[in-house]
Amino acid sequence: MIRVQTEPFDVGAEIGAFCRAGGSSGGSTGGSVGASIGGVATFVGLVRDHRGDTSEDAVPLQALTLEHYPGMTERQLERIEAEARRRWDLRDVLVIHRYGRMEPEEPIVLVCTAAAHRGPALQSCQFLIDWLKTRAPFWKCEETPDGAHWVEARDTDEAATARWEESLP
Amino acid sequence: MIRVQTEPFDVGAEIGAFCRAGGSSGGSTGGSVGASIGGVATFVGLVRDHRGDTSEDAVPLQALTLEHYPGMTERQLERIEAEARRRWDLRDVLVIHRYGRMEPEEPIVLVCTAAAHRGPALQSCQFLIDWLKTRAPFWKCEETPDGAHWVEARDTDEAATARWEESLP
Amino acid sequence: MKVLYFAWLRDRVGTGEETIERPADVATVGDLMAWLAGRSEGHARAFADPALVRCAVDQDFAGLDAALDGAAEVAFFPPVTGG
Amino acid sequence: MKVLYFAWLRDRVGTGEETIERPADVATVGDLMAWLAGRSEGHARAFADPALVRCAVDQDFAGLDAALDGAAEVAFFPPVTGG
Repeated sequence: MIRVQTEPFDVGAEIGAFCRAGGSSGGSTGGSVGASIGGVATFVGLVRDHRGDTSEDAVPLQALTLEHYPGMTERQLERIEAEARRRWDLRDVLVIHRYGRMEPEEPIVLVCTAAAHRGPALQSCQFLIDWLKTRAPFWKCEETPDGAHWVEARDTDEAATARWEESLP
Repeated sequence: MIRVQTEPFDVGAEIGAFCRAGGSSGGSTGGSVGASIGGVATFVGLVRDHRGDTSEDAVPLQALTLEHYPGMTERQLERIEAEARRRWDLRDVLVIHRYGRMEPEEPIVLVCTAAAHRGPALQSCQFLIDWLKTRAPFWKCEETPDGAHWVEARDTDEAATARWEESLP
Repeated sequence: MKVLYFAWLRDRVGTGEETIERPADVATVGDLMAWLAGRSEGHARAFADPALVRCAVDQDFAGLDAALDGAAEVAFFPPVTGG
Repeated sequence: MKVLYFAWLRDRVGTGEETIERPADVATVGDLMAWLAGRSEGHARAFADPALVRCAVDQDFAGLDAALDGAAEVAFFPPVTGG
């Protein structure tokens, strides 16, 4: 499932519900083989309190605003989910991505994947976050004491996605 | 942090607290660079409701009992955590591993890692679960309608750990 | 045809959306970028370095050579930075 | 010296813990396995296939060649299956 929203979300409550829903939906298929979940992998992206990674270039971050392309965002995220389900045998997928203004420590994105074993759960979680970093139409604007700055795309993100194009699951 | 316990734990509450603690501990270091968390990766291992992966060999699972080696378990898990922190720049690590009897859908193990960026968080989470599968002294015994069966170690788990020995972070 | 701008392209153009009449000789995304760049100083600055600009035609990523026949909505934006 | 057994080794031996007086010529983990196998039918079944048995000396994994000098606690168990 894909959710694109401005509202903050409760990371613990979402993951807890995801684990329970997976379990019960597994049960509701009447004990069919493989309905049950052995592993859930999740990734949470949070707003950091600074930009830059070293003491020299660090600047405090007051807030982050995410702009997105309504319509295309949902479409791309649904495709990314479908691609993950095509590559791995997944019991359930949840992606929540926020847009709008958010402050340090607030969650930006949540990816959850459930599978019979840990391999598919962990790999598909990494795949989903790598892909949405380069395929979902969001743009980050950082508020710092110097003013607002659009974040530049990182080559390493593009490389992380490219990796998945070479190697099928 | 390492916790070895028989009591069930609330996956959502643990992960929610982990995300919040990471954030606030980041803040409490007085704004030092890199104190803040950009990514949290987690893995939850759950008791499945059957053993076997295909219709042919599937047997319903009534319960799972984990035996462990008290003392050595904590020691090994602490080493595994230290090794992860040596390989990656992690802000926080939590591993909870249960022992004793548990029923389908109950959580067995939780691994959480927090880092400035998604790469170290996701990689170290995978590393921790791979390593504890082959280095932490736990043994699973499955209760099925046929009786109790000790689970055999999987070659794929050994291979997953060996992978980390070849490639430094 | 509707043209959308996001992030710093929107800032430079000065609007997030405009409706244009596409001239017959503007056949591809690349043609459209060149044509739009001539509409105002802001447009010119937005498209000053085409290598920094990405495009979607009817909400699918599209390259410079993509044809605009039948397109209802074209969007220009920098490389995405979500997640 | 304390000897511990876990999982199906415990089931076969019939106890999870025993205290032994190690003979002088039992110098390594491998020696100890061979010597323990002679203690009872259950012990013999536990150590019937040494390739299936793993060992820890004073709570650290140890191979067949590991020396037992100074060891206070030796544990035998199948390959681990946690996580």
